[in-house]
Amino acid sequence: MTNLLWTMFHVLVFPGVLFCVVIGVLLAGLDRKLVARMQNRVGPPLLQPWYDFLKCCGKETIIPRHARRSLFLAAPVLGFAALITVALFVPVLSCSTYSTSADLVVILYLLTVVGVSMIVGAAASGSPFAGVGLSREMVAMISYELPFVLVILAVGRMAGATTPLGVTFSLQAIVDWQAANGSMLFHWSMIPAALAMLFVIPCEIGMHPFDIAEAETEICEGTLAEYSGPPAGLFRLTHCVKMYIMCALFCAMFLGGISTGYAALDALVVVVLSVVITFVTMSVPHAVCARFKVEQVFKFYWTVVAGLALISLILVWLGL
Amino acid sequence: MIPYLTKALGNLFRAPATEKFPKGEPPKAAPGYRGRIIYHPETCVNCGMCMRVCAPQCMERTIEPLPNGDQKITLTFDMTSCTFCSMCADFCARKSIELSDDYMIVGTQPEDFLVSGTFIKKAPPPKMTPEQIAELKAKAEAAKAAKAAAEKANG
Amino acid sequence: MYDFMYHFPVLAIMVLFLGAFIASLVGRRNAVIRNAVVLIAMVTSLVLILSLVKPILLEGQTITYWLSNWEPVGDWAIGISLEVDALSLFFALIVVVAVFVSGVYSFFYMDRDDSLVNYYTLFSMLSGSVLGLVLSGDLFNMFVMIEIMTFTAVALTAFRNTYEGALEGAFKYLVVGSLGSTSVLIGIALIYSQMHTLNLAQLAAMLPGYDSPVTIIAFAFLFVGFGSKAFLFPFHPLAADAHAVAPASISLMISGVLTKCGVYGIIRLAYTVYQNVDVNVMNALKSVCNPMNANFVQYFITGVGVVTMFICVTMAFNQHNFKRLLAFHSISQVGYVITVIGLGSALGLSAGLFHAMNHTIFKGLLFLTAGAVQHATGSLDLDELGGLSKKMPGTCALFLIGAASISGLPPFNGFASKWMIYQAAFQKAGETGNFFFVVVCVAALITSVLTLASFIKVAQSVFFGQLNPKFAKTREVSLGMRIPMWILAILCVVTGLFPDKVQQWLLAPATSAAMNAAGYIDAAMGQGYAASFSIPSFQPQSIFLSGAWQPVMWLLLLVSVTLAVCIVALLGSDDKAPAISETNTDTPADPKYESFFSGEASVYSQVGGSDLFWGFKHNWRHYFSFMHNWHSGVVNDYTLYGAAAIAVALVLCVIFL
Amino acid sequence: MFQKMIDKSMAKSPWIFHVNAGSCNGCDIELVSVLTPRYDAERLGFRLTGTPRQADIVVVSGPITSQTRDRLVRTLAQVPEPKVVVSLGSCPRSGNVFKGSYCVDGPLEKYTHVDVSVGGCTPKPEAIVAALAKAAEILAEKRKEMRQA
Repeated sequence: MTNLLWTMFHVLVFPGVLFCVVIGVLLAGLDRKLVARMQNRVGPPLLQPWYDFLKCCGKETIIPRHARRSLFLAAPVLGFAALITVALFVPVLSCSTYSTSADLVVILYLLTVVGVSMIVGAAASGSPFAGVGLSREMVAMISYELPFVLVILAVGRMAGATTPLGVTFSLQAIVDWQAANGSMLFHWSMIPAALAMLFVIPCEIGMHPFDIAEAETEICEGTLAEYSGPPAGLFRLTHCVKMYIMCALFCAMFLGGISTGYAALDALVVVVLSVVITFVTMSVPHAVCARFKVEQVFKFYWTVVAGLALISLILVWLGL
Repeated sequence: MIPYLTKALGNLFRAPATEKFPKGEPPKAAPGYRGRIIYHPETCVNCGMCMRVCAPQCMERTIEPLPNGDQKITLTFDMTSCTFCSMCADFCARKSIELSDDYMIVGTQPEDFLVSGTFIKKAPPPKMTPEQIAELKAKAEAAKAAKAAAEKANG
Repeated sequence: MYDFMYHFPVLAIMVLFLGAFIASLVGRRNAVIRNAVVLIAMVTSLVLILSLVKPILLEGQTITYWLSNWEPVGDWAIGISLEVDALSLFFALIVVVAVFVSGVYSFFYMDRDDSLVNYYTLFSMLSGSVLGLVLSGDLFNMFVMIEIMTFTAVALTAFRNTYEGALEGAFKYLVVGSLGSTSVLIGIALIYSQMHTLNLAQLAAMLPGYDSPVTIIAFAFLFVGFGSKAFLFPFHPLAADAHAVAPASISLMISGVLTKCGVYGIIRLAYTVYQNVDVNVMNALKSVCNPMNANFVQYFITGVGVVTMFICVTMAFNQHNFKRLLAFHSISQVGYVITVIGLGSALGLSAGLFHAMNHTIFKGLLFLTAGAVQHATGSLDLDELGGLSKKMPGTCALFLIGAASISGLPPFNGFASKWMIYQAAFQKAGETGNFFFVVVCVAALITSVLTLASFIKVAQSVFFGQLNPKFAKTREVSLGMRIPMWILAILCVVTGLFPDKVQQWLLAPATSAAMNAAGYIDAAMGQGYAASFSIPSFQPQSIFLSGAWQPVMWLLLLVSVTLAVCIVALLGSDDKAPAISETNTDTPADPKYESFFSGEASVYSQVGGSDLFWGFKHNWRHYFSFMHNWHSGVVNDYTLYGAAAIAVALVLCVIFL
Repeated sequence: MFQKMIDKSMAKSPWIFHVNAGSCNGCDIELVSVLTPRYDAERLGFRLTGTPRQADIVVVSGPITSQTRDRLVRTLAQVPEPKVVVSLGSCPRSGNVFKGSYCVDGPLEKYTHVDVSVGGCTPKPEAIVAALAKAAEILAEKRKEMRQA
């Protein structure tokens, strides 16, 4: 019984729905505020993403004629739920809920499920703009997947070098290794991988310089072109929550092992780190860069970012 | 990219350049700004020049005859039709049209955008009969003669 | 204890051949009897093979059946034998399930074709020959079955010979397929000239210690031959040409079953007969009993697998034909299987077997959905189709399950097996410290993403987007066609959700059997025969996973989170602003429900087919144009590639082994 | 409670969709300048969307030429309720200098109910901000009406 209650607590409160949504909304709001300040503006209130979501909930949901009704409505819910389950698997510094039953590859694929749910929703809407949008979303996915995979392998080798198998994918093992040997980020051979991961984060989320799939000025919001009302709001919320989850994943992979001994304090540390990561990886490029072109994103990720990750992987492989 | 970056980061510690406007008074427009039309009906002579030069034809004139023979003339400027070119003001001989610096032309009803003025144009006096004209002529000639006589006397 | 089961393997094969014979006799008169005969034959073989699961897979027995009771005399096995260990039965299970599904589907799918008696005769023969191949204990019988298999498959490919390219595809398959068969035959001849026997068990005992360049050359020939049956690089263009024109049920057979025969042949060859794959436990003994360079064989097999999987997935990117695209993916997935088989670890082999099984399931499902689309619309052109999800919701759901499986999305079976594949490759890299296996792992992961992209393309081009007015009258296919697809779809989900059970009941026995050469030899030739040739006895290897994945738990969490979200949504639901869709479809279209197209009137505008993934294709344009030229479609070229493959394999084997 | 929160946030996050119905681009430029640092409409929650499906406020500029008429009507129909229509500049209400042209099918009132108008050719950004703020209030009221209806 208590077990069930704990599960419910995990799913609903921490690190599940409530925590993710609150932190995600705050991070997204902070990002918008910071971008505005960097552009010499005042910027929206901190809770603006939350207002946006609520506003969307109060609107009509129109299902277009060419849409496949069930998938059109199910896709956002499924994507959001899949994302929340990722949060359950990502360890928050030393405090983990279900991270022993998942590994980095699983997380990589669960994040893919989130992207795919958006793509399927867009496809189900039947709009030509959504068609272009999903095509771009997929290209973005291919782009960041290569560096992401290389980073995962580098981290897996680094943390697993001392184990009998020589490698590991297990998040828990990675966090434990960092607790014993210091955070990944402080091993110089991992710094290129960390940089690559910092580049992967905004593209995975679809933040401004890499938001080729939702380019509102070119292709009318792309994947979201036909979404209105609560489903659209849920997609926006998913976007916010993804910001937190990617930051938390970065913390687990590169800054893990720091432990204060108290779960609540650990969560707070992760939130603070997330704010820093959000600022560095999302707000600054957003404020400084114009949107990339599709083929530029692909080229950038498969050459520069993948190159960084590869340097790290080779260094780690050489035992440095 | 580096200059943008330094600028962006510098902006974080600078006060934003944003106006406070929706809270508080709207800022003043620049000198010479052509905003909402102000019409002075009291000086208007109803020459109609403004209507002739108005490209978007934003004025509407209604002429309403009054029982005493005067005319009630209403000139209405539709601010949602005006291009604020200031042509009417330039051509107005009596300077009874001017463009203010009030740019806040926002409203929900069509009436919010109308600027109108009314004045009463006096009816001209009635026509004179030939006798009256002859009398007046005689008066004038008499006056002329008196003048000439006076000059002679002085000279 | 299972005396009567001793006859089951041969009965399972014979019943299919008998079915072919009877169907051709009676089928011309009466279609119902013909179908009944084929159905009975398929169901009988299915039941017979399923009944062998308990003794062989669960209890680990091996059935050796000598035809006409010609048992080995004086340690020379001359008679024809069937030897069924867990590995054979694992593949036999794949075969019979696929045959059953394909057969049932054919009854409804082929309803518009004539001269069906030929179809069912050939189909039963094809099924029987494939089953015979995987159960055979004799190298020459394998060759005979390969020949029957190839020729029936060629005939079935050209069955709808009114289709454009049907005869061409079949002709290419015939010519280049013969090249592969010949290669197998040469290999067999070389082996026979040296060993004077072709019984697999006896060869397995004698070959590893026999140091001769002739057997090494034979290995090269056999590998290329079996590889050509699995359509490995550079034989993959054949599959594309054949699949695109074959009926969907036959595409299922070719991709789900025939390629598995190639995979089975390579596993048997490398693990049991030559034992030239480095199965870790035998490291110490390797120098004594195996002259071959185990590392080279591993690199070779893995390398071929990686090249196959990567080239085919990129080739699939540019396809306009639904089934051609599936064909390239089919080979790409077989590439995965071959890649991990080459790793030579227990985890790798189980991952490979798991993926082989999953590939049959999900690719079968996808081919059947393609067939359903073809049956309903008459077209397979990705640039032309679109929006079928409104007309064929059932098929669309099935396709999405299949697509999610092949792209490796959790919780479907494709993810479970690919996850094992990544681990196997990365662990191999970790153990050997060799960067090559890291590249393998990265290539596998990237191939998976590209697969996902391809299937997004198909989903968008065929099932989503806007309906081409041409296909406005399309109807959902009959229940008879959907039930076989649902069987496969349910298998996709079940094997994906319970990979540990699959591992325990199917993969672990099959993996052990593949690695247990001594057990295989002893079962046929009598106890102690393997030891007399100093074949090391089998020590079971435990599998370590370097990660963790519990699909059921994840699914429960997903469901609970979904429920939580739905409950919150319902609590805060607003009945004044419900999700509205158009109610009245008769009146002139209400613009509110039109797709937003910058205000333009609703016209047919489908983004699909070759319009997708521009940014990716643009960056790879030089590679794609090279590949486009390389896949010339000329049968002379393909034969040349095949011959070159044999030559390269020969040279490499002679240099390195 | 949830409904009240929605009601409150309605005015705080109005998203704008801009339709150019044959405008000379003057108003369009000024509308974009509303989002620049000096006027920064984003601090009031405004955001330009690319699709009418997510819009709350439709801003129409231009005199409704016969080419854009059908597209305008269709786009307006595709905006989910509650929605507010803002006419930007003099053109949509009257035709301005294009009045009486063979290719002008204005005014906007013929096709939809205009909630807020801004006069000016072109209006100053402050006027646009004021109009949008007013439109946001109207939006919240419409939402309440919709809920009570």
